[in-house]
Formats: sequence, structure tokens, C-alpha cells
Amino acid sequence: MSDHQVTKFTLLVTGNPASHQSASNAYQFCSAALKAGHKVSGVFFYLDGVLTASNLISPATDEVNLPDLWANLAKEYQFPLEVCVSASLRRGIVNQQEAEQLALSNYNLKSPFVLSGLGQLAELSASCDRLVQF
Amino acid sequence: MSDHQVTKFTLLVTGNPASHQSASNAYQFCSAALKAGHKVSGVFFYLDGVLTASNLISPATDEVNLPDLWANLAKEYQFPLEVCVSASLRRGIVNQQEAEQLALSNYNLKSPFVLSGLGQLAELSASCDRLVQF
Amino acid sequence: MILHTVNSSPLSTFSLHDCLKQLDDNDILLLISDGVIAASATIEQQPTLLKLHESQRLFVLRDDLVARGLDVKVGEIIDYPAFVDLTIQCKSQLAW
Amino acid sequence: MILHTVNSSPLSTFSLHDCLKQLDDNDILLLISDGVIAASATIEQQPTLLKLHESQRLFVLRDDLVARGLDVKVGEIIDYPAFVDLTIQCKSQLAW
Amino acid sequence: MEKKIGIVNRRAPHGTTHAREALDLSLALSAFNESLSLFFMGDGVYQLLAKHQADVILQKDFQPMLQMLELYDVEQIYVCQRSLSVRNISVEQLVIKTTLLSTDEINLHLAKQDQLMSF
Amino acid sequence: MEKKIGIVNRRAPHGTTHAREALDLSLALSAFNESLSLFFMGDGVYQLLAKHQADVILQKDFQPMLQMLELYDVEQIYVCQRSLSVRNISVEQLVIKTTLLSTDEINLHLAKQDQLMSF
Repeated sequence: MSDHQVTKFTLLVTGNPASHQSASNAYQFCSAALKAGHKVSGVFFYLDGVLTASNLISPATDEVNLPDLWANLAKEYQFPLEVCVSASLRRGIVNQQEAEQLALSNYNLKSPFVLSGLGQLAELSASCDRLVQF
Repeated sequence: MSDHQVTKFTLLVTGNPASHQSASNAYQFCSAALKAGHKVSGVFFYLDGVLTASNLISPATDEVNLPDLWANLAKEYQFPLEVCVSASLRRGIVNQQEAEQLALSNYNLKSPFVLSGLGQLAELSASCDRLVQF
Repeated sequence: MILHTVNSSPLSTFSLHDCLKQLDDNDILLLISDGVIAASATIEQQPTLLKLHESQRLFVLRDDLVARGLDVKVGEIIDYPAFVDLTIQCKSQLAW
Repeated sequence: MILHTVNSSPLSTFSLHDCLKQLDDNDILLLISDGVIAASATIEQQPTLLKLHESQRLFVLRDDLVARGLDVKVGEIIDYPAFVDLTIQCKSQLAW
Repeated sequence: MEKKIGIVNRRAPHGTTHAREALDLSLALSAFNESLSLFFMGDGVYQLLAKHQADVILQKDFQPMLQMLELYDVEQIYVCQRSLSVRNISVEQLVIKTTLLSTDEINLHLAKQDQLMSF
Repeated sequence: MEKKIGIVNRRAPHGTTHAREALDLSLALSAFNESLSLFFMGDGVYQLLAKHQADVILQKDFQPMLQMLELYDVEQIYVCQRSLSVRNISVEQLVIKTTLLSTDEINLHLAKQDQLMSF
């Protein structure tokens, strides 16, 4: 089952990182793909997956911090973490710009996650060899 | 099936308000109980239910804002909205005090929701006639 | 006497299946949210639901039916105030 | 050729049941997360799983087995790099 | 060549927001991709059953948005015949025009897709 | 008189955090209530199966916390016999001492509780 071609992946992550394992499955898959020499066009967070992008998540010290893991992996391998803006607003994830427009007192989008439209998913889908959903 | 006694309810809410109907079921049940003349000792939010307490949730204009509905109902009928602190920290819900302790740049707990320990659930459980879970 | 509430579809999860195994002789079953599908579709558990209905122990939350455009085959349709009364009438509630 | 991934228990949801109905002759099934329970418990679908295993089309994610302390009755145990290879080998993936 | 994308809708409406957010996604993707196919199977067929009144349960009524699929030229809308009959639903009760398929025919169409997303 | 509280654990561990957060809740409540009963049924029995290694999937290993139940004097821990046998699990494979009950016996004990919480 080895494959010497480099494959470009897009991942679609839809699970709440604090309550569903699918969020860690996605991270472990992504990590394995990159270590095997493949590329990641980007990771798109949708549905409860957008909660991964909160900078206020503070797990206990004996627990894994998935937002940090994603942020570090994305910085190391230089791929974008795209978070659906409409799914985010519904779930209380906002960046500075949205917070100002909505007259909210603060914002909580973690860097390097970025809010983007579903059009961005269309682009990631078009630019990859394989789309894998978790 | 009518009952002229006043019953004291505690509600346990465990569903994400942005993705599971159980959160609205709970609100509608609570509303009906109060209108029928019953009392609510308190509502305890646990698991993904704690996400109800975010002040950054901004649904589209044609969508219901459950955090607002809960806040208004609690103010009108004077009952507490208790949010489990450990479940909250894991999910990115923090108040000012926790934010300072954890050196977070901001906080997002909505008023009048309050962070509290599971001991508070024990108290609500002890002080009510009926516990109903959603 | 326990009030059992089931809020997921009997064709997607085993909640109704597991709940019916645990339903005692006097216990009451209330279908809410996607659980109301059990009162509408033709499912394996229909004979059991029919018996519960005959002994007035099967209820279906009206708003959740209406929201989904569903008609019931079995079960008494009730509103939220009656749901509140059921929780008072029963000793405890178990959410499946 | 589709890679079907199932991540919930066959004793709690109908995902495996529905997936097997939709599994085409060359499709591959990978059990992950709570889905690995299907490879360990005695379930209704075992004959089908056994057939898939015999034609080398049933895989089980090792980490998810180990995490739960489960042994498998059926299926080839693979790691994440092999999971990555499966997604490349198949044309598409369907998450149940 | 443009990728064929299949969106698989298999959850009941309103209990979770999967149905509604999958429709948002489908409508958005249709602006970028003309080879979109929608599949409704299992409890997903309830999403198409007429006369929803989601406002009574404080949920958004997404059925008017289903009408926009035609406007957006999403024409490949497939419904599992067997899922309908298990649920006593006839095709006349559905709110949009769809193509009924057997389980095998659905497999055939799924196999044609380059990418699948499931909700 | 103190209320009898029953905590029903019916979900598989690790796929969701229900198991782990229900245990947090049980341990916390045990400090305030001495009439706590825990029920493990359905896929919930997998929570008690020995040799979990949750760290490999980036989850918290809550099994050491199960040992604390005894320390906290939570002694009414009931396991559904039928749920075990369906899953080929013998009582020797469980990490804590429990009382095996038939479905009917579980009903009897559930009926005694003043309040139930289910995870």
C-alpha cells in the first residue's frame, strides 16, 4: 500500500474538539499524511468543527489542547486553517473585524485560523487530489 | 393530568444550542413550566450545553438567539443559569476572573449566566422536586 | 414510575430500542425531537408501541411532529404543558 | 472505489448498517473511533464483515482499538500511514 | 475537468442542524461547481417531506431554501426509494423534484463522484 | 431524607466525552450525596473494560479515576449482564468491582431513584 506520488489533501473537520473524537482523528490523519511526505492544501472547519478555532479553550494540564496542536502543525507545514464564518457566528467564534461589525465587546479567533466563506471550501476542493472528512 | 401544587424544577441542559434541538426543547419546557405557575430552582448547563453561555453567539437575523432567550427568561422569573466551569474551560467559555487567572486576553461569559462547580448541581438537585434532563 | 424521553430517530440510533428494553410495567414513554419519527414510520418496535398506546403510556410532543410535517400512527399527542405535567406525575425522568 | 469510514458503534447507531447497504462490490470499509467496536463485538453484521475481510476490504484503525482495550474478531489492523494510503488508493471517501 | 462533488444527506431534520447546514453548503458550492449531486437517504429523506413548520420549535425553516436549488441549477437530486418506502413517504409528498433511485443505482452514482461530503 | 440519584452510563468511551464527563460529575456529586448509584449499560460497559490507552488517541485516560469511586464511597455500581454478554465481555475483564444485574433487576434499581441523569 505504499505510494511514492505526493498527494494533496483537503480535510473537512465537522466535530466539536471538546466532545467528539473525530476532531483528534482528523489531526492524527493530517499529521501522518504530512510525515509521509504528502501535502495539505488546507483544512476546512465546518459545523461544530469551527469550535476548534477558539483562543479561549483551556483544557486541564493533563489534557491535550487540539487548537494548539492544529496551530503548530499548520505553522510547521504552512497550510491554511479555514473556518466557515457563518457556522462560526452561530457558535460564538468571531474575529476582530466581525466583532466590530456586530458591535461585540471582544473576539476569540485563534491565530493562524482564519474565517472564510464556503467558497473557500470550493477552492480547497478544486485544488486537492483527495478530500477526507472527519 | 392537571396539578395544582407548585413544583420546583431543576433542568440539566447538555446539548450544543447551535447544533442540537435538545437545547430548544429545554427552553420551551422551562418556559411552559413557569407559565403554568411552577418554579425553577435553576438550570445547570453541562457538556456541550455550556456553549449556551457565550456572549459571542450571533445567529443570522432570521434565526433564534437561544442565549438571549434564556437570559431574558431567567431575568423575568429570577432563577440562576449555572454553567459548569470545568466543562466550560474545555469549550472556550470563560468569565473575567478565569480569564485573568489563565492569562487569557479576553472572556466571553454572557450575563446573567454564572460559572460554577458541579457542587452547585448537587445543591440544585437537593433543592428541587423534579430534575429534568435535555 | 419513570418518564422515559427519547429524542433520536429509531432508524438512526438504538435509543428507542434500548429504552424499550428498560421500560418497566408502569413507566411512561414520551417521544420528542427526532424521536417523534417512531410514532410515524413503520418500525420493528411498532407492536410494543401499540401496546403502550393502548395502556395510555405513549405520548408524542406535538410541536416536534408539526415542525417535521409528520402524522402519527400511534401515541397520544400532547403539548408542552402536558409534558410538564407528565414530569410531575412520574417520580423521575430518564433521557435517552 | 469508495473508502467508507464508520466512526460510531454498531450497537448504538445505524451507521454501519446503512453503510453496508451502500457498500459496492469493490468498496473498502475502515472502522475508526467507536466504530472499531464492530470488529470486536458479536453483531448481526458479522457474516458480512467476515466476507469483506476475506476479500481484504475490511480495515480497523489500530490506535482506536488500543485506546479502548479491544481485540478484533475480524478485519485487518492498520495504522494512520496505512489509513492515508487507503484514501489515496480509493477514488473518494464517505464518512458515515 | 471540474470535479464531481456528491453531498450525502442522511440525517433527520431539526434534531440536529446537519440538514440545514448541509443545504447552506450545497447552495454555496453550486456557485463554484456545476457538477454537484445531492443524495438524500436514510432519515435524510425527511428533509424533503412537505409542510415543515420549524419555527414552532425555534429552528430555522430551511425548506424555502430547497426551492433555490433549482434556481442555482442543481438538478442532480437523488432520493433513495427504499428509504422512502420504509418511512411510508410517497414521492408526491416531497417539496422538490427529485430522481428516485434504488440502492444499487445510488451506488452507481456515488461511485461516479470525485469527492463526497456527508451530513 | 437525602435524594437517591442514579447516573446512567450508556455510551462507548472516547468516541465522545460523555463517559469521561459523566465520571467527573459522579465523583463530584459523591461529595454531596451518599446515595449515589451508577449504572453501566449498553455500550457504556466498554467504559469499564480493562487496559484502555486513551493517550494514543489524544484523549484523557479516565480509568484511573474509576478507582476513586471506591475511595469516595460510591459502592452502588451496577452493570447490565446482558450488555456484557452481547459484547463478549466477562466480569473479570472489568477494572472495578461491580454488581451484575439482569435487565429486570436494573429496572428495579432505576425505579428506586428520585433523580436520574443519563450520559
